[in-house]
Amino acid sequence: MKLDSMYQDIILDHYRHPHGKGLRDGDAEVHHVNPTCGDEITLRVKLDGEKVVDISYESQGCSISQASASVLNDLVVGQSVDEAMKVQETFLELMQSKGRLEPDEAMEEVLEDAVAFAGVSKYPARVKCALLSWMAWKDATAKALSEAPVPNEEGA
Amino acid sequence: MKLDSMYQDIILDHYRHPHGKGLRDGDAEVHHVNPTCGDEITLRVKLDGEKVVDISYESQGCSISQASASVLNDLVVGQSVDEAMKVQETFLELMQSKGRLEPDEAMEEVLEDAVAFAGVSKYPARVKCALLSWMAWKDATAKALSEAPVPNEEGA
Amino acid sequence: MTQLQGLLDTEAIRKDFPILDRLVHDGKKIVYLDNAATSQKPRQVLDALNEYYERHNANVHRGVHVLAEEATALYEGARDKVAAFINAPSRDEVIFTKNASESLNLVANMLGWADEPYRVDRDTEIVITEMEHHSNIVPWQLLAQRTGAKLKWFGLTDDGRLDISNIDRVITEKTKIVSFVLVSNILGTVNPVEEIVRRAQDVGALVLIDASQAAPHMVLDVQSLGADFVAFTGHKMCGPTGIGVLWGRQELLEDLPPFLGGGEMIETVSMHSSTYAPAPHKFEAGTPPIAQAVGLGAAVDYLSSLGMDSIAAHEHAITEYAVKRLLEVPDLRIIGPGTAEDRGAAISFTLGDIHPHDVGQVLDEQGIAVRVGHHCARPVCLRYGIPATTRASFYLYSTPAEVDALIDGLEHVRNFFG
Amino acid sequence: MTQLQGLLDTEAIRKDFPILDRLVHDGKKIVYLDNAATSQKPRQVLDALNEYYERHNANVHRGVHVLAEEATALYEGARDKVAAFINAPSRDEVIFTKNASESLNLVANMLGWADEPYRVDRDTEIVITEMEHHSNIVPWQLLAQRTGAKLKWFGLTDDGRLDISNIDRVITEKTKIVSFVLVSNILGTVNPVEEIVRRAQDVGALVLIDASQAAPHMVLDVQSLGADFVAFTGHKMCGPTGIGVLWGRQELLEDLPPFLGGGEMIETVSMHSSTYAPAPHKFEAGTPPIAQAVGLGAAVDYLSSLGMDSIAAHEHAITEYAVKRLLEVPDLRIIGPGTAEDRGAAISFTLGDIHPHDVGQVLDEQGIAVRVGHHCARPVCLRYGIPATTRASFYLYSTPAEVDALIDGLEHVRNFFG
Ligand SMILES: Cc1ncc(COP(=O)(O)O)c(C=O)c1O
Ligand SMILES: Cc1ncc(COP(=O)(O)O)c(C=O)c1O
Repeated sequence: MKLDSMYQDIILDHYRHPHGKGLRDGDAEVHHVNPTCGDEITLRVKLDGEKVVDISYESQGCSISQASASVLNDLVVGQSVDEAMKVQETFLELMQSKGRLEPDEAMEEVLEDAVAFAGVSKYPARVKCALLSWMAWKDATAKALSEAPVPNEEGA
Repeated sequence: MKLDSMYQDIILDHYRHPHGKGLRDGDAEVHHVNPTCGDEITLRVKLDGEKVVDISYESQGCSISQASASVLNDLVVGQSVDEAMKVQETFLELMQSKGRLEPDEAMEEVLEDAVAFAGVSKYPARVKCALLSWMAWKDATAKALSEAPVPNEEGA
Repeated sequence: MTQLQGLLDTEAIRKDFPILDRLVHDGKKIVYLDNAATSQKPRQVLDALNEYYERHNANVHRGVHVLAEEATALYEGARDKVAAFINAPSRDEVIFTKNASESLNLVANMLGWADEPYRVDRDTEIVITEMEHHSNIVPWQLLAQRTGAKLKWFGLTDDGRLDISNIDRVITEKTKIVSFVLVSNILGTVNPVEEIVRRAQDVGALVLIDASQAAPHMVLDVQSLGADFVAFTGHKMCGPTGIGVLWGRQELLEDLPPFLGGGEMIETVSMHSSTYAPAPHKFEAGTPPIAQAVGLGAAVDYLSSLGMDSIAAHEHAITEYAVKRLLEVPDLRIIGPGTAEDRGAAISFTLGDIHPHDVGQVLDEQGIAVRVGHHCARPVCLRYGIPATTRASFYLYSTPAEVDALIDGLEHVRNFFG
Repeated sequence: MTQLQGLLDTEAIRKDFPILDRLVHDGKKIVYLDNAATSQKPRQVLDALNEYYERHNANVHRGVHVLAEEATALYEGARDKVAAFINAPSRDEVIFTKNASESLNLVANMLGWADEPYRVDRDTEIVITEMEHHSNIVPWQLLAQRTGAKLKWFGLTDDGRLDISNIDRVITEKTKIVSFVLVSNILGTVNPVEEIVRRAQDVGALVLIDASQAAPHMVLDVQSLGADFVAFTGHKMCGPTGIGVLWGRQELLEDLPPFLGGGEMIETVSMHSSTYAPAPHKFEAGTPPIAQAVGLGAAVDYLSSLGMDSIAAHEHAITEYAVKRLLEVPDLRIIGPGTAEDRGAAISFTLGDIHPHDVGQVLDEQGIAVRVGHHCARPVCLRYGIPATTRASFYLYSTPAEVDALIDGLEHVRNFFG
């Protein structure tokens, strides 16, 4: 069934057991929505110099957008900002491929679990769901890099 | 030729030699335009009690609108306002007939030369041309009846 | 499949709609249950469009040649048809717009620029409801921001009805306009027009009714509604996209200022000043949606030939059946009235904690087209504490078998995410 | 009939346009010379409309089912096509409206509600020209009335060109917006864009170009024009009625406020406030003209397949021939440039003192469709002291034989009223 290419087990697992969900202390916070469907995410990043030490989030949305935030947390926390940006770009490339891109080994190495989203790229209406958290992360990171750190109280 | 039913000789005669054209002293003045084509008329009526003693006008427009103003002047000047309104209504009825009304004797008696416009009623775009002066006259008359007479200077 | 009373002859009707034979996802016949978003178009409407373009196309008004006269007669003839369809006292009260959203914005803008007594400005109030479509919220928010007027609204009861218990406090002497939806596109609720109109009239406020979800489905009689303006949209009632209607009372259309300026809406123009044509032309700037009006005229003919009462009866039967069957699905919660009384044929629901996007996706795979999301009525989702709903909506060609397909599909959804 | 250089293969092209075989007035084949009012539609465009309605019709965006995805892809695909057609730097700069008039009003309204530095209000100036279509006059008159801004304009020379000798006095530091027509629909004049844009940029004014009579006939490259906004309309360029375009520079579209509020144009809505989607959606409230955009996309494909340069060359040849032959007609006076240089394919004229309505009527009787009146450009008629003109306007399917038919027809008119 074609559906299985979108709803891979890996995706359903992340959806049912999201990694890193919840809001914790961070250097910058953003709120993104997908006007198409109303999915929403509040996301914070915590950096330590060049390193992404935490991505925390509160979100509401479909399995795809939930799973994708969980995978984001998995892949990016612990990386340097530069490495993480490369992961983000690769994920973006995969999602914009309209199902025409067969992830190669190099891509699999970068994206790990996230290659499971290849099937989603065939469904234009869902691509935005998959990208919501990634776009929010990129935005929050840019903010964190340009701003003074958020004091703890504000993060509460 | 079908055109001849619109451009009857009587109409072309009135067009080439309009009766009563020019602005003279009046009790009320109106300015009407046909937004469809830009035809314009400035028209004054002079009443003496219940009697229409003059219809004077300055106008710009096609043969149909020019001829119809001339015929209006012919038919209505000298009549009582009541009689004149009846002529106007009959003309309106003819023009709105979409070419489906064959003027009978009674109508011919009321409309005289104006029955020549029967052919125009087949051309929706031209009906407004034919009615322009008649609508202006009706409007001016209503104004004259409801207003104090226009002093001579204003009429100049 | 069940034997329901009052159904239309859908077997014959469905032959008029080519798209209903469309196969999707490896040969499944489409089950189109997204009619509140847009309806499908019968052959008769497509024929009218083709006939217009292939034989009569010209710009309207201002032309003396055959095509221009024919196009004008067709365009103005469509206005006559729409006027008759809504029982308008005069054809000149029917304004063609591009969609219901433009119709609603048109009224908001007219009132913002109007003279007294209609002018909305500081110290005046605008009243809407919490179940409005965004197209009947945002124009009023913009007007309120730009004029300083205050925006107020009626809330909702837990079972998806308008809460008008506080009507005398919501609609007051300061209210200039009350704008509300006749049939909600998300809840399906049919609202109590009479009571609201009466109160508005008592305080001298104008009333605008958003009939976008009513015109396609029931008899719409603007005179018996008693409102001042009624807006609706062509594409939901078997007509083409790109055409909407605003009906307004003649005196108001005469008194109120124009909105868009341009060709067709003028009487005379000089560089220094312009005067405007009488309504409806005053509100139709530029080349109108000519073919689309002609198509809407054909749609209105089509609907009338079936009879709006019969259409309403058909949909009522389908809705009653659908509500009953949906309530049998475990974990399914209807958002909106839980019966078929005073409700239209759009039914929103949630299914456990499966997100509507996922519900819609799995239904789609089975060829069943529903809409998911906030349906341009996000305040309703906020009100009921849900992110979104799945909405199935029916029309004159919907069948009990399609309801059954939906129920089976939902079973499959539950298994998939179970 | 004459042998002209640079003509298209009209014999083949005319087969694409079913209406050109239409017989009128007892079997006369129509000679359609009213293309500046609206163009005819090729089979390819009608096929695209039918295909859309018969196979893919659904409301766009917000849908996860097959039809909604297909309709969205087709609608957004049309945006890509239009963006490529006008060489827009980004597809998101292409806004679909209902016609050029809405596009022009949209800009006027955005500027009226904008923040600094764009805001038009008291103490600022708006610049247009005396040869504008009413749709590019009235919106600015309304804006001037409503904001207190001053409306100024360029006058015309005796031979139908823009008089920009006083450009430094007309466009000043107070000017916020300069809006002018690229090709006049009444005079046929092609205006000098570069000089006006340069002066506007010098004083920091925005530039809006009305390309309604340019887009159908020549290469339209928004980047080389250098303007901030470009407006045009679908029905004059082989597309359906009910669709127009506004192109605008991305930064501006981001900064400027929305116009119509409603579904599709929002990001998030609560009863208390709303935020807006990014352009182009911010300016597309409500269900868009979906089928019409798809049709316009097909029209753009059709035009591109012929080549805009080839179309321009064809029309230039026809126009040159028509000007030459018209000037041979006794008592005929061309209103507008008397040569084919820097002019489009619309030619206005007067014929002695025979009123244009009468000219048009007698031509119609011979199957020749021209437009008569002030062509929504009454100030031009006032400027040249004439009540109206007769206008013949050509397009890609026009032939020299049709020019000859017009000349014969005018001879007949002269005899009839002689
Ligand atoms: C130069 C020009 N501008 C604007 C318009 C208005 O276009 P529309 O009527 O499609 O809004 C037209 C056509 O009528 C035109 O010729
Ligand atoms: C209740 C209601 N009002 C207004 C609208 C807006 O209609 P349109 O999108 O055609 O402008 C819709 C449809 O989306 C609706 O359901």
